[in-house]
Amino acid sequence: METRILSNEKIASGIYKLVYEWKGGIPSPGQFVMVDCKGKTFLKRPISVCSVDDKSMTIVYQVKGEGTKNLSEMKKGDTIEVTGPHGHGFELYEDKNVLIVGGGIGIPPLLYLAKKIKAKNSYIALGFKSEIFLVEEFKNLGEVIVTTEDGSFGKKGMVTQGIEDIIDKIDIIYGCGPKPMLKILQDISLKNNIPCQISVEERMACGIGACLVCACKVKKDGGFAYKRVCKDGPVFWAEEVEF
Amino acid sequence: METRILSNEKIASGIYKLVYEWKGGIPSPGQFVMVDCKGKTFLKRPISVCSVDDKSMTIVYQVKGEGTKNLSEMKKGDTIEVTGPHGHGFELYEDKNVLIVGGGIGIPPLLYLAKKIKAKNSYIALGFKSEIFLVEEFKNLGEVIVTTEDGSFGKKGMVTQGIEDIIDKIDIIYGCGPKPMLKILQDISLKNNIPCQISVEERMACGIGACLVCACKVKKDGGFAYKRVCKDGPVFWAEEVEF
Amino acid sequence: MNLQVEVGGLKLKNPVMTASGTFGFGREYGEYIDLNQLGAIVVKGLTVKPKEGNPPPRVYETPCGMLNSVGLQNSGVDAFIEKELPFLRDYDVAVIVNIAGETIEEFAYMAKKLDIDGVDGIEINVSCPNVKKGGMAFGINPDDIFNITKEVKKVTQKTVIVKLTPNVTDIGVCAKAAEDGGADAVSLINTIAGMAINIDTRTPVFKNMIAGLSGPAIKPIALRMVYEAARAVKIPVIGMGGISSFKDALEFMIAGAKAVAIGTCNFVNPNCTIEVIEGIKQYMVLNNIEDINEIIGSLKVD
Amino acid sequence: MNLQVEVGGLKLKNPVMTASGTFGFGREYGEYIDLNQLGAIVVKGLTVKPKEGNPPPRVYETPCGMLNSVGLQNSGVDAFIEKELPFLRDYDVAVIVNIAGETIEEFAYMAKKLDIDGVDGIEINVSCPNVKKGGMAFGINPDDIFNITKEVKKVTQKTVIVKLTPNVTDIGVCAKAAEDGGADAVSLINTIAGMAINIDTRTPVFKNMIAGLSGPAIKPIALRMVYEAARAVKIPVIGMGGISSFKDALEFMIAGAKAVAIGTCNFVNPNCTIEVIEGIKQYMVLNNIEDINEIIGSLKVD
Ligand SMILES: Cc1cc2nc3c(=O)[nH]c(=O)nc-3n(C[C@H](O)[C@H](O)[C@H](O)COP(=O)(O)OP(=O)(O)OC[C@H]3O[C@@H](n4cnc5c(N)ncnc54)[C@H](O)[C@@H]3O)c2cc1C
Ligand SMILES: Cc1cc2nc3c(=O)[nH]c(=O)nc-3n(C[C@H](O)[C@H](O)[C@H](O)COP(=O)(O)OP(=O)(O)OC[C@H]3O[C@@H](n4cnc5c(N)ncnc54)[C@H](O)[C@@H]3O)c2cc1C
Ligand SMILES: Cc1cc2nc3c(=O)[nH]c(=O)nc-3n(C[C@H](O)[C@H](O)[C@H](O)COP(=O)(O)O)c2cc1C
Ligand SMILES: Cc1cc2nc3c(=O)[nH]c(=O)nc-3n(C[C@H](O)[C@H](O)[C@H](O)COP(=O)(O)O)c2cc1C
Ligand code: FES
Ligand code: FES
Repeated sequence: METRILSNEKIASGIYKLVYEWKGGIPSPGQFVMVDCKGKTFLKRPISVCSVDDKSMTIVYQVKGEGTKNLSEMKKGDTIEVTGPHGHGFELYEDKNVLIVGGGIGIPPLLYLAKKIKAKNSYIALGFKSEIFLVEEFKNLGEVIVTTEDGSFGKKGMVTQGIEDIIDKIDIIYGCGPKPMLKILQDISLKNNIPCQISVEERMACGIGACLVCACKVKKDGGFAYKRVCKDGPVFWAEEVEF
Repeated sequence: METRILSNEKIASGIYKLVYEWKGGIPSPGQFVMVDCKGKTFLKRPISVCSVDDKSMTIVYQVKGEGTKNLSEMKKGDTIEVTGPHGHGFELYEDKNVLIVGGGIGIPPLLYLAKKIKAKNSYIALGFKSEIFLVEEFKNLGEVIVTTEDGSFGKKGMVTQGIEDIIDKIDIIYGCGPKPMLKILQDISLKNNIPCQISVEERMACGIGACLVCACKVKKDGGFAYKRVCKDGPVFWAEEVEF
Repeated sequence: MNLQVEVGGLKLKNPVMTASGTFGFGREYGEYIDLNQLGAIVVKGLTVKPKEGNPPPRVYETPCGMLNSVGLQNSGVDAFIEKELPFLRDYDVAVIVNIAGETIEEFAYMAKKLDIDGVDGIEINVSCPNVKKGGMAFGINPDDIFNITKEVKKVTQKTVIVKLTPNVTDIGVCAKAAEDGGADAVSLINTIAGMAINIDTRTPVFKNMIAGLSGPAIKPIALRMVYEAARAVKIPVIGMGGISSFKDALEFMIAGAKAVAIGTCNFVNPNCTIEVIEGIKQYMVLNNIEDINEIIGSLKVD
Repeated sequence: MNLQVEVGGLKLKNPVMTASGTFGFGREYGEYIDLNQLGAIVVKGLTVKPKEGNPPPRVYETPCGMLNSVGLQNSGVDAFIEKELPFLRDYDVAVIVNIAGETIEEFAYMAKKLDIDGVDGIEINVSCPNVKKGGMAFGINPDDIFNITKEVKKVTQKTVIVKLTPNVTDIGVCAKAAEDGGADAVSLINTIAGMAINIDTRTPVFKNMIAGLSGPAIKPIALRMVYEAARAVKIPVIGMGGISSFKDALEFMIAGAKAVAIGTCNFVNPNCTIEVIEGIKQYMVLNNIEDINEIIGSLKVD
């Protein structure tokens, strides 16, 4: 769907927040859109939904390569092609004590999750390398713990540190972030027998489940199988994912 | 050279006038620049210089395919990559009676020619399909005769009609436009034994004479040879060109 | 206006099909377009047993194209018949089943199994660059092409199409081998073997080293090969490789393709097939062409 | 930091060369860049007699690439020696002369004529897709490659490079034929045979029908072939095909290319060669690489 950009601003170094008109389907948390980044890019890029209202949708992205660089140069009023929402998002349960763990550019979809989930208590652990972003928006959505690797804001260390201290209070964990972080969440989940859903990343082509390029290795009948990140995921139960 | 767009406006249907900052070499009339039209285009596009001053350069172009379409969507403040001036332009002689004949999108380089040439008298024949452009700018540069194919402005017919009526007064002819027009100019030139320079078009790659893709067939020693439109031309003596 | 073409006995309502492996079994794109409007759906390559495919990464963007290393992941021919075919039967669209055996026997085995209602054609995939056994290893060898085609023809009544690999010196010889083996049509091109390297780790991007290049980047090559194949054989040729617009599709048809397939460009524009069909219709109106068959092979050569 | 590489006896100050036919005889790009900084200049393909080349159009833009049908326009080997070589001699850069004979004898004739001061290497072009005689017709035949190489080696002291065509099933076999014939190095890829059709006139865009595809579009294919060639032979491989940045160049070198050449991307960015050299230097600094030869063939395969 062709849509019009309402704003596109830098919110931290290399991190941008893009808002565009949205008349399409209402996503569930964890779903993503496919964005045509124009220029010399060929395939669309998957970006998670960070928030949505009845007129607009917001995504937050990090400049990584050509696609996201082109995206960062687009201006208010420009049109972009966006399809979605795609994928299988987080499964939400009411009235639970939830722990939401986000690392870096994995944080944006968790904002939408934190807003939508009807939790008893939400503990929100957000980890950054150094510079923080989106933290303000999480403020009223639960108990927020911020960690930075260099200690420039909040606690110094990795976002997964200290989780075990509060783990007894938690009914379910939600995570999105770099692979090593997801792996630690998986370990914590298995060790403490607490269900955990994680959003994983893989390069995509079609984004709708038809081409099978976005394979995520999952356990199956003693062996393994490849599931599609774009259709069966991006959110999987941590226990099934093989890292 | 990367340069900044100062303005880019439509001056007739499908015809645009683009002005950008210019600190590069000063072209001679008939020379062209190579423009990176961005988007999915790969090669640069050759466009003739329409005018230049100490700060800026103007080109006038028609939207034909993807490249010129992209160009038409660029806005003031955007940057574009332009190299040049390239090619061998018109040879100018002082104090002659010159006839300048332009057809359609072949007209822009002739504006620069008409401004630069120190003629005794200039007769300027401009032909269009229907809608006219740039005609005003020629007003003080000579005796202007406008022709449109559908008669919506000026005389009805082809721009080459009526040339034979004034041909006795002419010392040299300059032409730029579609191939059939150039062919007629060649005929007139040969028949009346009046020297004639024409600017021809061919698809280009390098634009500087290295790749040999922009071949123009010219007479040579009873046979023929291919010359490079980008380096030996785009302006050739009409008598040597083989259509 | 007639858009109908006949490909080796199989009547297609129009010449626009989907390319195997880029359209799943139709389900996903069915949410975006009306499958009934397609000339044919060619499903993902099937194997005798379920196949997990290659480890990720399986895709890499290249200039105007992509490399893929899916490695024929699929649930096997039985699961297809049981779970996917019933879904496809509900549509009024020709179904062509792409099969990828590791041996001649496997090809024949699958073809026989698929000689059933709801299947309209069999596409013999001897051109996948992403598997260790079978695939392209067969397709670069005219004798293998001939033998596999012959065995498959013995066990099926369906239209048999042989899908050729472009990774050969002479595509005409390969097309001829298929024709001699009894193929009703050939389709081409499958992906071109390509490669990518991560310069930071100095490792290949793909575990298999080689992957298959597709998309607009390869169109000029595909068009040339389709032209060469169409000149080499009398059976119909199905053209594909980088088609992204009706203009591309028409180039293939003018070069001699009786039908065309759209692969990678579905990913970029889910509506691509439909737009190609519409574009062809408009071209026919504009050029006063009553029957699409007038276009096929109409290239003027002096 | 050492950037010097040795290609079949020929020492290059760095591994970045220009690809034949894309850089004329150096004059034009000499106005944009300092030719002394290049590893080598490979000049436009020469023939025994002056050759007019093919009628226009000779170029067609394709997705991320272009088709060309120049057809070896050049003033002949004598004019080169007389008019172009003196110009090149004034630069401190290796000069490699690309020769395109229509017969074995013509190759040997030119190679002998060029066994003179100022010429550092001979590139045997058996891979041009744009000529009726010679060119690719030789290059798809290992025996022809072998024989031509052998005859050329007999008459010259210069480094002999055989330029291979990608339009073959097995590039390794072709590279091996060159090695067996005594070549000091092979270079690849030349352009890939492609085609384009004007759908309005239903005529081929090029009078020759087929033209040569080059540019970033073909890079994944070129890289794969360079890798395959480097594994097939012990002599150095010069890699090219779609290189547009130092990253591309490094991919080729990691895959096994001892040197690389930049062709089509000169058209888009006249400074491309210099930027590639600078980029390689920066990569070496960043990765603590003292000698560029450490990079060559350093692909880690498990
Ligand atoms: C479901 C999902 C949700 C996502 N949500 C977000 C989000 O909300 N915000 C966000 O910023 N990002 C998100 N991403 C990541 C985002 O899609 C990528 O960062 C983006 O596609 C990069 O595109 P690019 O063109 O900028 O970079 P590219 O140039 O495509 O790639 C960047 C780097 O990755 C390398 N690379 C490319 N292809 C491969 C490959 N196959 N294997 C290994 N390396 C490769 C490139 O060489 C380059 O170094 C999400 C991804 C997924 C799958
Ligand atoms: C020296 C010179 C000066 C010029 N000056 C001007 C100027 O001042 N103003 C101006 O408007 N234009 C000028 N042109 C023409 C201009 O360069 C072209 O119109 C432009 O390159 C078109 O680019 P595009 O991307 O818009 O269209 P493209 O998409 O590149 O092409 C437009 C049409 O041409 C067809 N085409 C593409 N390649 C070929 C080919 N090899 N053979 C046949 N058909 C082909 C396409 O299919 C398409 O239909 C000049 C050309 C030359 C050579
Ligand atoms: C992701 C992907 C998977 C593919 N899988 C198959 C397959 O299973 N069987 C097959 O014959 N071809 C397969 N192909 C090849 C396509 O059917 C087609 O021949 C090729 O991609 C060229 O067309 P295109 O450029 O339009 O994609 C696959 C291509 C892609 C991109
Ligand atoms: C316009 C043009 C002319 C060429 N002429 C020659 C030639 O004369 N001899 C030759 O061996 N290769 C010739 N080539 C092939 C290039 O040297 C190179 O092998 C090929 O273009 C692939 O590299 P690239 O993608 O970087 O251009 C030519 C290529 C182009 C684009
Ligand atoms: S991206 Fe195509 S199946 Fe996931
Ligand atoms: S465009 Fe390269 S020689 Fe003219």
